[in-house]
Amino acid sequence: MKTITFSQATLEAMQEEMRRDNTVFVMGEDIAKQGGIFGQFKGLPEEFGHDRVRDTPISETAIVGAAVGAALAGTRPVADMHFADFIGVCMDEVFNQMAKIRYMFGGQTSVPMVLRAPDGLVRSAAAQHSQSVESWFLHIPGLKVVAPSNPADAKGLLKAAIRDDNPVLYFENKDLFRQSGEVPEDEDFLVPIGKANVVKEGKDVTIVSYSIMMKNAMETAEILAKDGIDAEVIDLRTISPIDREAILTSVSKTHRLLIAHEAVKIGGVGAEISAMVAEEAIDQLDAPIVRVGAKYTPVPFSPTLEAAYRPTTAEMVAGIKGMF
Amino acid sequence: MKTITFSQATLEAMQEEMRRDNTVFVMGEDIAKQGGIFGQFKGLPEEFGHDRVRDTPISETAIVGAAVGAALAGTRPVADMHFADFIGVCMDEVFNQMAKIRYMFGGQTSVPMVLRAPDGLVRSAAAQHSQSVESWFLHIPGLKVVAPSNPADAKGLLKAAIRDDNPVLYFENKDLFRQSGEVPEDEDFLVPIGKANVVKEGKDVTIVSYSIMMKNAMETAEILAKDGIDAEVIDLRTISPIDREAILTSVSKTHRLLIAHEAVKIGGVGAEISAMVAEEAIDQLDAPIVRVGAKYTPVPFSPTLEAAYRPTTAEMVAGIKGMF
Amino acid sequence: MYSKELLVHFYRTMVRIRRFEESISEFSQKGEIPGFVHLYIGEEAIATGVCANLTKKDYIQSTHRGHGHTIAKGAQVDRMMAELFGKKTGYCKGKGGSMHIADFSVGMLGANGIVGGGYNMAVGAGLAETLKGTDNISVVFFGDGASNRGTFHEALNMAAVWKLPVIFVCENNEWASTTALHEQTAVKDIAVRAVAYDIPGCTVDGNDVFAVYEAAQEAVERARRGEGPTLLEAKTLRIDGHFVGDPQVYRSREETMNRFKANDPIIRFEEKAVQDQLLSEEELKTIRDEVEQEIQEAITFALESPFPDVSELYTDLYV
Amino acid sequence: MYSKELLVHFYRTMVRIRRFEESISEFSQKGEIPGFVHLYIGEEAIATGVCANLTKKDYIQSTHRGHGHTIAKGAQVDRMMAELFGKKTGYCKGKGGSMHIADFSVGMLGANGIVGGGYNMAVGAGLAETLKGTDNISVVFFGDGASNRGTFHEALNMAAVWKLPVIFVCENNEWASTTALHEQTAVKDIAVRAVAYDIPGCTVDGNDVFAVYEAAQEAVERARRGEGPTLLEAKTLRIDGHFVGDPQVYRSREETMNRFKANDPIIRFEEKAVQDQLLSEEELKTIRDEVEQEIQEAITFALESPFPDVSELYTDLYV
Ligand SMILES: Cc1ncc(C[n+]2csc(CCOP(=O)(O)OP(=O)(O)O)c2C)c(N)n1
Ligand SMILES: Cc1ncc(C[n+]2csc(CCOP(=O)(O)OP(=O)(O)O)c2C)c(N)n1
Ligand SMILES: [Mg+2]
Ligand SMILES: [Mg+2]
Repeated sequence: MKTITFSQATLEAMQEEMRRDNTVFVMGEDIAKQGGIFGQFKGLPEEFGHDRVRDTPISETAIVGAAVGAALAGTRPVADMHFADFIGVCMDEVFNQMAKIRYMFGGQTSVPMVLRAPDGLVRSAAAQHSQSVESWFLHIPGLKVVAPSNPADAKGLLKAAIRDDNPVLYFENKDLFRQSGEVPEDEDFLVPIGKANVVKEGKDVTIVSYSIMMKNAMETAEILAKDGIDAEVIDLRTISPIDREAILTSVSKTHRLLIAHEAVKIGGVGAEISAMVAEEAIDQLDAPIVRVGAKYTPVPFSPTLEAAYRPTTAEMVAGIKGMF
Repeated sequence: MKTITFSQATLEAMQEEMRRDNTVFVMGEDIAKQGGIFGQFKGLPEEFGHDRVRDTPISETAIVGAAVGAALAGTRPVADMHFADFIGVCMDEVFNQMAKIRYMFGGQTSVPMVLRAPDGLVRSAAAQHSQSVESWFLHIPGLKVVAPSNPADAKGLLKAAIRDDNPVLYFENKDLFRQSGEVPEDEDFLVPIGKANVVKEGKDVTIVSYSIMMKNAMETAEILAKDGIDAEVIDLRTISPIDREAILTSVSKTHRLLIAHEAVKIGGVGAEISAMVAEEAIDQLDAPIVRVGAKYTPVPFSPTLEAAYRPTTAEMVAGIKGMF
Repeated sequence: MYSKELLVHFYRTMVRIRRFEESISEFSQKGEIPGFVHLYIGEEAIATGVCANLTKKDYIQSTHRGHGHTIAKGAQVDRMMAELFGKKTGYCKGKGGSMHIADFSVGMLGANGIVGGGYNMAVGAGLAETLKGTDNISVVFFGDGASNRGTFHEALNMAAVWKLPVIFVCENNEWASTTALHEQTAVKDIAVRAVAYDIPGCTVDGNDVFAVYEAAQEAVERARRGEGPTLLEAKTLRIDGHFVGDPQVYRSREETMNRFKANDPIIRFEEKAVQDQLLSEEELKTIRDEVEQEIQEAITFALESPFPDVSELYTDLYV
Repeated sequence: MYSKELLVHFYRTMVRIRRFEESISEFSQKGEIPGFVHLYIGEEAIATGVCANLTKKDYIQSTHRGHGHTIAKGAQVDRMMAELFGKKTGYCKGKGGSMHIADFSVGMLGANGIVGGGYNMAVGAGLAETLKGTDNISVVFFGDGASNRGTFHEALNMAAVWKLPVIFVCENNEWASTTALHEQTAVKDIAVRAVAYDIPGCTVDGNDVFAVYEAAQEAVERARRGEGPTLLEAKTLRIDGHFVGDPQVYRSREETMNRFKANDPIIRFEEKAVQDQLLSEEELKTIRDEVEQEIQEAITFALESPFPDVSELYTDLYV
C-alpha cells in the first residue's frame, strides 16, 4: 500500500495497463502536452509517445467515434471527454453506436473501450462545466458505468474497465482528483465492475452512494452514530449494471434506505434504486425511501447559489432522522 | 367533435397555430415535399409556403440549434427530429443550450420552441429507429416534456406546446399516427401541460402510463374488471414536470401502483414515479410498486425478438394480480 | 490491362447486387421482409469498383443503403438474405436486419441506421491499423445527404491532420430521401470539400465501374503508402424510392427511369465488355446464370431458416 | 474616410476591453472571481472592428472568451463585472458568470461554455430575421479550435444553402488551449473552408482594427442585401494563458510576449492615429482616463453589490 492522489491513481492505472498491453492507447483534448487539466495524464506521452497519447482536435464525435472504430479494429482505446458535460456532443456515438454494436450485430464483435468523463461541481464552473450526467446511461443497455469514490477504487476500476471487453463509461469527479488515499501496489489489483462495496456495516439504515458523495455518506454515518443510529454505508462503485443484490441484502437487514448523489435528484440513479427496492423488497421497509440529490435547476454560477444547489450532509442526516 | 387520426390532429394543431401566429414556423428533414413520413405535415407548405415549412439538410445540430436561435430572435419554431432516435446527434443543443438558456442568463430571455420527436416501436425498425428516449429529459431541468396517447391530446398538447414560452419536447408515438379518435373543434382547445388525466376512476389499484401504452393500460383495466379488480387509470400526458399530485391522490385512494411505458424499464420514467411515491406516500402502499417497460436490451430486429422485447398487457395484468 | 479475373469479378459482383436487391424488393413489398429496406440498384459500380481494391483485412463502414457494400466486400448472400428476413442464420442472428447488416469476418464493420454515423468509426479503424503498423486501410461510404452532417467534418479533419489511411467515398445519387442535392447544400460537387482539409478530392462517374476502380486504386495506394486520406465522389442516381414503398411524390419516376436506361452501370459494362472483347456474351450469360442460382439458393436458405428463439433476446448484450 | 466618432469608438472600445480584462485577471488570480476566466487581451481589434458595423438589432453569438464581444456589442462594464463576481446586479443575476455572460438588450445572445455551441444559434437568429423580413443580421465569433467541431459544418452549410444573413468570424489565435493550430488541422487558413459551402471567405490581420472593420463591413453589407453568409478569418495571437492560471507549459511565454509587443492592436492603433493625425495624443489620453474611471466604478459597483439570495436558485427556470 502507498498513499497517492486520486489523479495519480488513475495515472498509474493507465501506465500499468499501457505497459501490459500495447494495444491500449489514449486520446482526448489537451491531455498530452498539458498532462490533463487535473494532471491525470502527466508524463504519459514521455513514456508511451505521442502515437499512443494523442491530443485531438476539438471534435468530440471524432474522439468517441474513432475510439469505437479503433476498438472494432483490435485495439483498446481510452477516450477522454475533458468534461462530462460535453458528452451531449457525441451522445449519438455513445448510445447508438458504442452501446449497441455488439448486440445489433448479433455478437460478431465487441467494443473494448473506456470513455473517461470528469464530472461534478468544481469552483463555480457553472451550468455547462459542473454536471453529473451518469444517470442517463443506466437507461442505455449495452454500457457499463462506473464512478469511483477514492484513489484505490479509481485505480482498480480503471484497470478493470480497460481490461473489460465491453464499453465502459468511467465518471471521475473533478473535486476528487486531489484527494489522497491508500492504494494497493499489486499490478493486478482490480476492482470488479458490477459489485458494490459495503464500506461500513450497520443495522439501522442503509446509505447508498457513489463518487464524491461517499464523503457525505461517511460523515452522515458518523453524525448519526452520535444519536445512536447505526448506518450501513454502501459505495455503489458501478452504476450500471447496479448491484441489486448488495442493496437488497442490506435493506433486508436495516429496513431503511437513503440514496445520495450529486446528480440532480429527479430522474437520477437514486430513482432506479428506490424503484427497484419498492418493487422487490417493499415489505422490508419500515420508512419512506429518501433520495438526496442536487436541486432541480441548471448549475448556477454564483457561490451562494452553487452552495444551495449542492446536496449536503445535513440533508442526508435530516432525511434519515425523519425515518425514525 | 369530429373523428380524425392522430396524424391529422397534429396537422390541425400546426395549421391553427400557424394561422393564429405568423411567427410560428416548422423545419425538419423531408417534411415539406413528402408531408412527413407519417403524413403529419401534409399540405402545410401549400398553405404557408416553403419559408415557413422548411426541408432541411441532414444536420440535426443545425435543426435544433437554429430553432433555439430563432426562438431567441422572436419567432416560435417547431423543429422535427424525424425519429426520436436521432436526438443523440443534437443532445448538446437540447441539454446545454435549449434547456439552460433561460436560467443561465438569469431570465433575460426565454426559448419558446417545440421539438417534435416520433418514437417507439414500429415495423421492426430495429435498434436505431425504434427507441423511446423520453426518460433522459426528466433529469434535465428547464425542459417540458409531453407525450400524447390519443388524437385529442395530440392536438391539445401540441397547441399548448407551441403557445408555451418554454422549450417543449413533444414525443409522438409512430404507431399512434394512424389511430383515430374524437377531437374538439374549438380552435382554442388546449390540453394543459403539467396536468395528468384520470381516464378511468377506480379504487383498487392505480395504473400510470402515457403514449401508446395507454392502450395496454385500458386493456389491463378491462381484464382486471372481470376479476373484480377496479383499476384507476392515469394518463400522464406530461412527463416533465410530472403531475405528482395526481399520482399521490390516486395512490392514497387505491394503495397500489403500477407504472407502464414502452421505454426500457430500468432508469425509465417509471423509476422516478415509483421513487417519488416511495418517498412521499410509502405508508399508503399495500403492495410493491410494479413497473412494466421494455426489456434491458437494444431493440432487436427480428419480429420474434421484437415481440419479446415489447412490454405487454399480460405483464401488466400479472404485475397487478401479484399485488393482491 | 484488366485481368479476366477482375472483369469477371466486376460483372459478377454487380449482377449479384442487382439480383439480390430485386429479390429483396419483391419480398419487402409483399411484407415478408420486416423493417425499412433501402435498395442499391443503379449504384452497383461504386461498391464494386471501390471494394475490388481491398482485401479482407481492410475495413469498410457502410450506410442504411448497405447491401451492395456488404456483397462487394465479400459477404455471402445466403446469410445476408437470412438476416434481412430476421432469421437466426443471418449474420446478426436476426438482431440487425437490413439497416444493421454486417460481416466482420470480411472486414465489413456494419451498415448504419444513423446517417453519417460511419465516418468516425472508419477513422478509428484506420488509426488502429496505423498504430499496429500494418498497411491495412479503411473506407467509409456515405451519401450526398450525409455529407452535410457534422461528423463528416470532424472525421475528415481528424483523418487529414493525422494522415490516416481512410478513404471517404461519397455516393452522390442526387437525393437525400425527398430532398434534392441543391436543397441540401450550395455546392455542386461534394469533392470540393477536400480543400477544407488539405487532402485530395476527386469526382468520378459512379456508373462506370472502371472509372471508380481506377480512382479508388489511386486513393488506396496513397493510403497504404501512409500519405493520408482521400475524398472520392462518385456521381450516380438513386433509381428506386428512398426505401421500398416510397411513393416518390417528389420526383418524376419516368424521368428517373429514362436516365437510368441510358446509364445503367451493368448495361454499360456489358456493352463495353462485348465491344472491347473483354468478355463474350456467353461468358456474361454464364455469370448471370450462376448468380441467379446463388440468389435462388439464398432465398430458399432464408425462407427455410428458423426465427431466433425468444431466449436470444438476452444474448450478445455483454461479452 | 473614418469619422472621428468611429475612431474614438474604436479606441475607446479596445481600451475598455483591455482594461476590463486586466482587472478581471487580477481579481481572478486573487481568487475573488469564481470560475474559469478566459481573457481577450490582444484580440480586441476583432470584436471592435466587427461590432462597429452592427446595430443593437443585430445579434452576436459569442464564446467562452466572450468579454470582448460583450463590450464591443455595447454592454455596460459595471453589470458585466458584477456578473463575473457572481453578484445579484450582474446581467445574469450571478447565475451565469464569465462563460455565460450575455446582454440581450443589445443583441448579445450569450457567451457559451460549449466550444462551437454558438454557430447554429446564430444561423437561427439570422433565419428569424429573414422570416420577419428585416435586414438585421447575425454574427458568430469562434476560435480556430472551434472550427473543427461538426457544428461549424452544419451551420455554414445551412446558412449557405438558405442564403441567411450570418457572418462567421473565426478568431484564429493559433491555439486551442494547449493545442497548436497545426496539430488541430491540416489547413493553414480557416477561411479556405468557405469553398466547401460556396460562400466568400477571407483572411484579415486581426490585430488591425481598420482591416477587420473593412472586411466585416463588406460581409455585413452583403448579408443585409440578402446575399448570404461570409466566412471571415481574423489572424491574431492569444497572449495570456488559455484561462487565468494556465501555467503555459506548452509554449514559450517570452516568444509570445515578444510577438505581442510588436503587434499589440492598441499600440498599432495609437501609432497610426497619431502619425496620420486621426486623433491626438491628448485625445487618446482623455479616452484612456475616461475608461479608467469607468472601470474603477465598475469594480466598486461589483464589489459593493450583494450576492444573490438563496431563494434565487429556483427563479428563471420556467417562464
Ligand atoms: C442522423 C440521421 N438523420 C436522418 C436520418 C433519416 N434518413 C435516413 S436515410 C436519409 C437520406 C440519406 O441521404 P443520403 O446520405 O444522400 O443517402 P442515400 O439515401 O441517397 O443513399 C435520411 C434523411 C437518419 N437515418 N439518421
Ligand atoms: C465542446 C467542447 N469541447 C471542449 C471544450 C474545452 N475547451 C474550452 S476552450 C477550448 C479551446 C478553444 O480553442 P479555440 O476555439 O481556438 O478558442 P480560443 O480559446 O483560442 O479563443 C477547449 C478545448 C469545451 N468547452 N467545449
Ligand atoms: Mg443520396
Ligand atoms: Mg484559438
